[in-house]
Amino acid sequence: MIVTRRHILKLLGGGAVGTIFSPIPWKLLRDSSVWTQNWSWLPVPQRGPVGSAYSACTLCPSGCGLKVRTIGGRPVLVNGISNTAWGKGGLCPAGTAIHQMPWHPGQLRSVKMRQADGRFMEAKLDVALAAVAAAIKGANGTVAILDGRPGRLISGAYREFLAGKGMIVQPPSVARSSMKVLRSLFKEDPGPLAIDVDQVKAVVSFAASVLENFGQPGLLQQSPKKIRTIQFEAIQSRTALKADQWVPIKPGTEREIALGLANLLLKKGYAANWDEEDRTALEKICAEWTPSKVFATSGVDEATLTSVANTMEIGSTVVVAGPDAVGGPLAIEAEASIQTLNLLLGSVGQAIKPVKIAADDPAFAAIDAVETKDLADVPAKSIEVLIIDMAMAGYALPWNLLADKLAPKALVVSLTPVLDDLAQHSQVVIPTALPFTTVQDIPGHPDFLRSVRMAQAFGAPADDALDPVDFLNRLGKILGINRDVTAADSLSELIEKQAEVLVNAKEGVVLQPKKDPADFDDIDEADELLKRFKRGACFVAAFGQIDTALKFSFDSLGKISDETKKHDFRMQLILTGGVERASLASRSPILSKVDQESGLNPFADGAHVNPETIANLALLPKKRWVVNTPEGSIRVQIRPDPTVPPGVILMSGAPNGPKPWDVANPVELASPGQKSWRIIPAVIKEA
Amino acid sequence: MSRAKEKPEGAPRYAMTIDLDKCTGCGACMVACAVENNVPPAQSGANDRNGTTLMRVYAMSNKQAYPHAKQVFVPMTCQQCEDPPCETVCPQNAVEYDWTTGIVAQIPVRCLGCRYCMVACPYHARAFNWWDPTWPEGMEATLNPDISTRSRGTAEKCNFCHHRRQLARERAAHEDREMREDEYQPACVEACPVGAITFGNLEDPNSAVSKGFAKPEAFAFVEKLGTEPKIRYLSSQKWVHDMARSGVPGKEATNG
Amino acid sequence: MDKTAISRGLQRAPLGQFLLWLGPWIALLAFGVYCAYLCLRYGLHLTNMDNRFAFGAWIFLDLTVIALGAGAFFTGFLLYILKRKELRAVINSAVTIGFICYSGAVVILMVDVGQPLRAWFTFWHPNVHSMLTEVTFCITCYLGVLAFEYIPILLKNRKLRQIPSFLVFEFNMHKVMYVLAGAGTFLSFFHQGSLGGLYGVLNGRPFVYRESFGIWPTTFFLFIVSAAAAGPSFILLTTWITSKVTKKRLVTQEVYESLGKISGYILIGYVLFKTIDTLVWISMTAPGMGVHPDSFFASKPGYTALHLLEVTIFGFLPMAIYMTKRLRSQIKWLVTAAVLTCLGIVVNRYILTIQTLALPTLPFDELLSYMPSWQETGAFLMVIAYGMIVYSLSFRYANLFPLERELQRN
Amino acid sequence: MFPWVYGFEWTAGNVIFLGLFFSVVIVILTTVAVAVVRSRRAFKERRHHEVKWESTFEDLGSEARPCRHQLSGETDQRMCRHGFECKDCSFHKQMLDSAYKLVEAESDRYYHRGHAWVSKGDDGTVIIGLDDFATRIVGPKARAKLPKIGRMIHENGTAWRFLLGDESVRVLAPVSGQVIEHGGPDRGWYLKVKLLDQGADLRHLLTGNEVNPWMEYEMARLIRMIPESCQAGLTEDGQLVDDVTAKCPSLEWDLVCSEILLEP
Repeated sequence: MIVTRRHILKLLGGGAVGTIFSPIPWKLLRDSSVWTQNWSWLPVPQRGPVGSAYSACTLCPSGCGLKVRTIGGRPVLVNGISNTAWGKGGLCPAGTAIHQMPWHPGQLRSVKMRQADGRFMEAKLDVALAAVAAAIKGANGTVAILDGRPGRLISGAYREFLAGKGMIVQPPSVARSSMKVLRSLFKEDPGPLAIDVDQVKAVVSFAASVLENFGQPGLLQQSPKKIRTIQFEAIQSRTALKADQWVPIKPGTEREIALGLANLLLKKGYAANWDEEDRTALEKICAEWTPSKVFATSGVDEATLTSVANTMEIGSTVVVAGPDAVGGPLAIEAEASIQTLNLLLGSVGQAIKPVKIAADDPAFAAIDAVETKDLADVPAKSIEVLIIDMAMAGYALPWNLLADKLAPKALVVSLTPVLDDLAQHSQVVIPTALPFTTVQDIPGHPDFLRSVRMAQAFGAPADDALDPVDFLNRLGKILGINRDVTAADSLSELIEKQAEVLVNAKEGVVLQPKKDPADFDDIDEADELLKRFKRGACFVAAFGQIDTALKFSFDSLGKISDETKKHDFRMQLILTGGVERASLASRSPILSKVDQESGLNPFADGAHVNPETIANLALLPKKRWVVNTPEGSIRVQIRPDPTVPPGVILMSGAPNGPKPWDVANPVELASPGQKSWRIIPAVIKEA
Repeated sequence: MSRAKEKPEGAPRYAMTIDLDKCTGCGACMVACAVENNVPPAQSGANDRNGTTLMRVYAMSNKQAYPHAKQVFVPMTCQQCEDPPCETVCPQNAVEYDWTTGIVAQIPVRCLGCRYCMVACPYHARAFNWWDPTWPEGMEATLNPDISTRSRGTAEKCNFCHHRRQLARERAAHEDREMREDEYQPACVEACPVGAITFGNLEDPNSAVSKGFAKPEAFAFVEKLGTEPKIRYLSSQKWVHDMARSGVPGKEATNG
Repeated sequence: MDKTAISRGLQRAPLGQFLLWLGPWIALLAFGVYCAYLCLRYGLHLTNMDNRFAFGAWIFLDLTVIALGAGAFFTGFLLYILKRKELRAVINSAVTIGFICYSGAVVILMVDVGQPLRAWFTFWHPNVHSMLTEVTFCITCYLGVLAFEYIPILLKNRKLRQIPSFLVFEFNMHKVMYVLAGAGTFLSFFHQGSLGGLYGVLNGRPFVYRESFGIWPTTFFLFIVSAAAAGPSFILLTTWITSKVTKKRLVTQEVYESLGKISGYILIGYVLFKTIDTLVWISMTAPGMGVHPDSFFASKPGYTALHLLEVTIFGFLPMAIYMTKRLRSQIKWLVTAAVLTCLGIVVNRYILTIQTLALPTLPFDELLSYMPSWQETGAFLMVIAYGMIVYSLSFRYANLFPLERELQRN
Repeated sequence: MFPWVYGFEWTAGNVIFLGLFFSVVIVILTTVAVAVVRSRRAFKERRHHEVKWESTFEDLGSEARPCRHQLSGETDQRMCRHGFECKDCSFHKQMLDSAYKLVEAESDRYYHRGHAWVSKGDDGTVIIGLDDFATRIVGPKARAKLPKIGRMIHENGTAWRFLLGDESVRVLAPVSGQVIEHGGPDRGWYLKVKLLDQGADLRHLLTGNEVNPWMEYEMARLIRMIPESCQAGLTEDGQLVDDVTAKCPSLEWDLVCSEILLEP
C-alpha cells in the first residue's frame, strides 16, 4: 500500500489517544511526585549514634559552659549548662551557634606577611618567625604583648617569654574592669576580687550591660531571688530598657553622678567607720558635687539621685561600670569614682570578696617578673615589637589607640583565627585555631570569680593554625633561649600542669553539671580533675577574707586625665554593638539570621539620630551624609530614631556594621588623644 | 470550618507564653530555632523580608521620643492558632491542624509554593524558601537528623519542634514509662537565656502555660481577628497591651 | 502559499509587513521566556517578592488578565444562551482573547509558584475549603472548554477547511457549541467568583475580609459582576483597536453599542453592590476585627483612596456614558467608557492584591512597598507578547470577525 | 480527588465539590465526543459532502442565496435555508401545490446555482457542463482539473476544479454519479456521468423560464462586484463579452469566480 500523509496523521493521532489510556501518564505523574519530593540536590542530614559532650565557650570572657549534642561524633546542637558557678545556663546567639565555627567564612588558612606594597602575601611559618625574632633581637625599644584576656595559661607563658625582654599591655577595657579598678583604690592590693552573685540584692550599673552580657547571659534575670537593677545610661540600651529603673543621663557624666551619689552617701554617714583621713580625702573630692550641680551637669534631678542613694543597701548592693563592649570603656577617673561607691556601701567583703589563688598556678607565672601596663599608660611611640593576642577579649580596640604607641617601623604581629581589624594593620599574621576547634583553658569572667574550665576541641583547626605555646617555643629557639620558654610543648600540657597545682592546693570546689559540687577530698589526682573538666566541670577558687584595716587612695578620682583636643565637633558619636559583636571571629554562619535576616543587629543600618536633631540640622534623608570625627569620616545613612538622645549620633561600632566603609571599622573613629572613646566628638556633613 | 476528625480524649494541646518584660531581644531563640530545624544561613542578598526565620524577634516601640521612648522585643513565630487562617486556604491540604497535639502541622513535601498561606497569616509567621537551601561546604555535617531539609519553593513555619516530642516519647517508651511534659521543650524555649518563654500543655490546668494564660498580663496580638492563637505574650506595661489591641498606644478600635 | 491560507475576500497586509509587525513581539517573547527560565532555574528570589509580599505582580496580573478574559464566557453566554445574535460578529474574537488570557494566566502561574511540578497535587489532595482549589479546578476545566471553542475557529481556516474531516468536525462542534458555552459560563461564574473569594475569606487581613453569604464572601459576587462588566468592554476595546490598527471595519456600530449597553447595565449593578459592600466593611466588618478604619488610610494618605476612584471614575462614569443613548452612539465615547471600565478592573484587582499586602496587620508593622524585578516583569511581558502573536496570527489566518467580508464589500 | 486516594474523606464538602466537578467534566467530554461521533458517522454514511456543502452554504453571503421563487417573482425577497435542496423545502412544496406551473422549456438543460448545467442522455447518463456566464468569468487562462474516469462525484460536492494562478476554484456538482468520460482543453470542459440512481429527480435545479431571471440576477450580482471604472463594455445585449477578465485586469477575478461559483 502507499503510505500517505493521512496515514501518518492517523498513526500520530491514534498514538496520542492511545498513550492517554496507557499506564505511561500515570507512571509519569507518580514519578514526578516522588521526584519533586526528594530533590537529589537537597542535603540529607546524616544519621548516627546520638551522644553528648561538654565544652566551654571561648567567644568572650564569660566562658559559658556548653553541653553539645553529637550525632556520630558530629556536634549538631549546643546548649548552656545550668547549675554551674554563676551562670544559669543561658547562652548568647553566638554561643548557641559556636559549633558552626569551623565553617567561619573569614577563617585564616595560612601565615600572612605584609609586602612592601602593603598587600598581604602567604608566607612560610619559619620565615615569619625569623622576621619576628630578628625584630625582637634588634629592638632597643619595648617588646610588648597585648594580652586581651589575662588569667589564661598562655598569659603566664607570655610573661615567662617576656621576662627581662618586655612588657604585657592590657587593652583599656580589660585594665578597667570594675574589679581591677576597685583593687586600684586600695593602698595595698587586696589581690583579685570577685562579685559573689548569691550575696547581691541590687545592682547599680553605669552603662554596664548587666541584663545582657554580665557574665553568662541572663545571669541576673535567672537568679532565684529578684535582683533589683538601676541603670545610669545616656542611651536607651537593652539593659536600660529592661532595668527596674533607667536614669537617662547626659553622655559622659558618669563620674559626676557617681561623685554626687558618694556625696549623698557620705552625708548619710556611710563612711563613719572609715579611717579619718580616707574619709576626709573623699569628702574633699565629693563636696563640690551637690545634687544641684550634678543636675546641672548630668541632667539627673535631685529627687532621682536621692531615691537611688536611699535604695542602695549596705553590703548587698553592687555598683558596676562596663560600657558597651564596642563603644569602649569609661575614662579611668569615672570608673574610679563609680567603684568608690562600692567602698562606701561596704560591699567589699560581703558581695565582693577576694579570691584565693594557688601560688604556683602557671596562669599567674612570672606575675612580678614582667611589667603589666594599661595601654593608655604606655608612652607614645615606645613599642618596637607588638604581639597582639586579643583572644576574643569581648571588647573592640580601635587600632589608632595602638598606632599611637608604636615606634616608627615597629613590627606588629597578630595571633588570630580570622583577619580581624587589628590583624589587618599588622605586618605578620599567624593563624590560630578557631574557637571550638581546639582544647583551651577558660579563666572565667574577670569580674566574677577565679574559675577554670576546659574547652574541648570539635572538628579540626585550619592546617596552618598554630598553638600559641608552640609559637612561643619556636620563637624562643630562634632567639637562642635554650630551655622551652614555657616549659611545655602545648597548651594541653600546661592544662595538665595547672590541674596538678589545683589538686595539690586543695582550695576551692569543682562544680559539675547535674551533680553536687565536689571538693578536693574526692578529687585527689590531676587526671581525675582533668576527666571532670572533660565532663563539663568547672573549678571555682575559694573566697578569702578582706583585711578591714586596708587603706584607700582616691588620687585617681580627682584629676581629669583627658587632654581633650580643640575641635568644633558639636555632636557626640556613641558606638554600640555588644560583647558578642566585638569580634568578627565570633560570628559563625547561622548568625546571619540575626545580623542579616532580622532587625536585631543594633544600629547596623546606619547613623541613628533624633528626629528633632535631624530637623534642626536639616539632615534630609534623601541626601548622602558622612560622620566626621577628629580621626576620620564614615559614609552613613541617616535613620530618624526618636529613642536617641538629641545631639547624639548612635551607630554600630561592630565590625559588621554599616557599609561601605570609609574606615576599616567604625571604632577607628575614636581619638587616641582620649583615654575613653565612649563618646566621640563628631559632626554630620554632606557627602 | 467543618473538621473531619475530632479531638481524641486526653490529648494535649501545646501552647506557649512569652514574657516581653524579660525578653532582651538577643536573638538566641532565632539562632537555636534555625540550628534545630536545619535552616540554612542567609543567602547573599537575603534580608529581613525574604530570609527564612521561623522564629523572628521584632522590636515594638511606644512611638514616644527620648527619654519617654519605650520598646519591647516581640519574638514572633507560628501562633499555632486554634482556627488557623492558613489551614483553610491551602489548596492541597499541606497545612493540617493536628488534633492529637493542637499543633498546626506543615507538610513541606505536599506544598506547591503558592504562598496563599503566607498571605493569609496575619502574624507573618511563615517563611518561603526563595533560594535553594545551601550550606557552606561541609557544614551539612552539623544538620539535625531528626528533621529533613526543605526544598526551594515551599513554605514553612514553626511546628513547636514537633520532632522533639517524637524523640521524647520514644525515649520514654524505651524506658517504658509515660513522657513527662517537661521532656518535650522546643529549641527556642531551651535557648532563651532569660527564661522568657514557657511551653507546655494547655489541657493541664497546673502547667506553667495554663497559669500564664490565666494571668492578667497575658494577651495575644490582634486578638479580635478570632484566630485564637495558642501563644500568649505577657507584659506588665499598659501601652504594650494597647498596641497589641489596636496598633496605637492608648487607643482601642471601637466596634462601629 | 501564505495568500491562499487567508480566507477569500479578506484584505490582509502582505506577508513581509506582517512579519515586520510580529518581529518585535517575537523578540519580546524570547526575552520573556528567558526571564521565566531564570525564575524557574535560580528560584523566585529573583522576582523581588518576599515573605511579606508573598503574592506579587503575578497574582495581580493573573486576576486582571482573567477578569478581562471574561469577555469570552460572557459573550458566549449572551450569544448561545440568551441568543443575542448580533454578538456573532465578535464571538470568534472573544473566544480567541479568552483563550489567550487564560492560557497566559496559567503559564505565569506555573512560573510563579515554587514547585510547578507539584501543581497537580491540588487535584490529588484537594482541600475543598480553599478558594484556590475552586479556582484551580474551574480554570483548568475552562481552559479546556476554551480550547474546544477555539479549535473550530482555526479549522475554518481556508487551507484547513480543505481537509474534509476538519470541516465536518468543525461543523458538528458548532452544532453543540451552546453546551460548551453553558458549561463555560458555569465554570467562569465559579472561578471569577473564587478569585474574589481568594481575598474575601482572609480573616487575617481586615483590609480585604468581607462578610459572607453562605460560604462565599461578598468579593466572590463582586468579582463575578465586575468581570461580566469588564468582559464586553474589553471585547469592545480590542475590536476597536484591531480595526484601528488594521484600518478596517470589522463590526457594525450596532455591535459596539450593544456591547456597551450590556457593560453599562452590569456596571449599574456593580457600582451599587460595591458601594454597599464598602460601607458595610468600613462601618461594621473592619471595626469588628478590632481595626479602626482610619488605620487603613492613615499609613500613607491617598494611597488607599483609590477605593473611591474605583467606584466613581472607573465605575459610575463609564456606566453613565454607556447608559446615555446620545453618547453611546458615538464610538469615541464608547471607547472612553470601555477604557475606564477596564482600568476599573485593574484598579480593583490592584487594591485587593497589592494594597492588602502593603498594609500592616501587626502593631509594629510598617507600610510595605514592593516593586517587581525585571525578571518578574519580563515573565509577564512574555504573556503579553504571546497574546499579541496568537491574536495576530488568528486575525490573519482565521476569520475572527465574520462580518468583516461583507462590511468591506459594500 | 478519588475515594481511594490517601487522605480522602467522605465529607459533605468533598462530595458536593467533586460531584459538581466531575459532572462538568463529563458534560464537556460527552459534548466533544458527540461531535466526534457525528463526524465519523457522516463519513461512514458518505454524507460528508452534504455536511461540507451545508457548512459552505452557511458561509455564503445572503445575496448569493436567493430562493428560486424570489427569482421567478412569485414571492418577494427570500433567502434559501436548505442549501438549494428544494426537494426537502416545505415552502417549495407549498408553491408547487399552488397555481404555479413550471413551463418546460425547449432546451433540456437544468442549471445548478453553482452555474453547472445538466443535460439528460437517454442511457441514464448525463452531461455536466459549465454555463457560458461562468466560463467567461473563469476566463480562457484557467486550467481545469477534471476527476479521473471512474471517480464518483457527489451532488453539491466538487465536480472539478479550475486553477487560476496559485488560486483554485471548484465547480459544484449538480448530481451524484460516476464519471465515465470527460472533455479536455480541445473539446471543452464537460463530464459524462452515470447517475447514482436512475430517475434521480432534478427538481433542485433551475430550468425553463426560471433560468433567465436567475441569469439576470447573477449578472446584477456580478456587476455589483465590479467597480464602475471597468463596468463599461463588459456586456453586449445582456450577455457577457468574451474574455471579460481582460477588460478589468485590476480586479481579483479569482475572488469573483469564487463568489459566482459559490465557494467562500
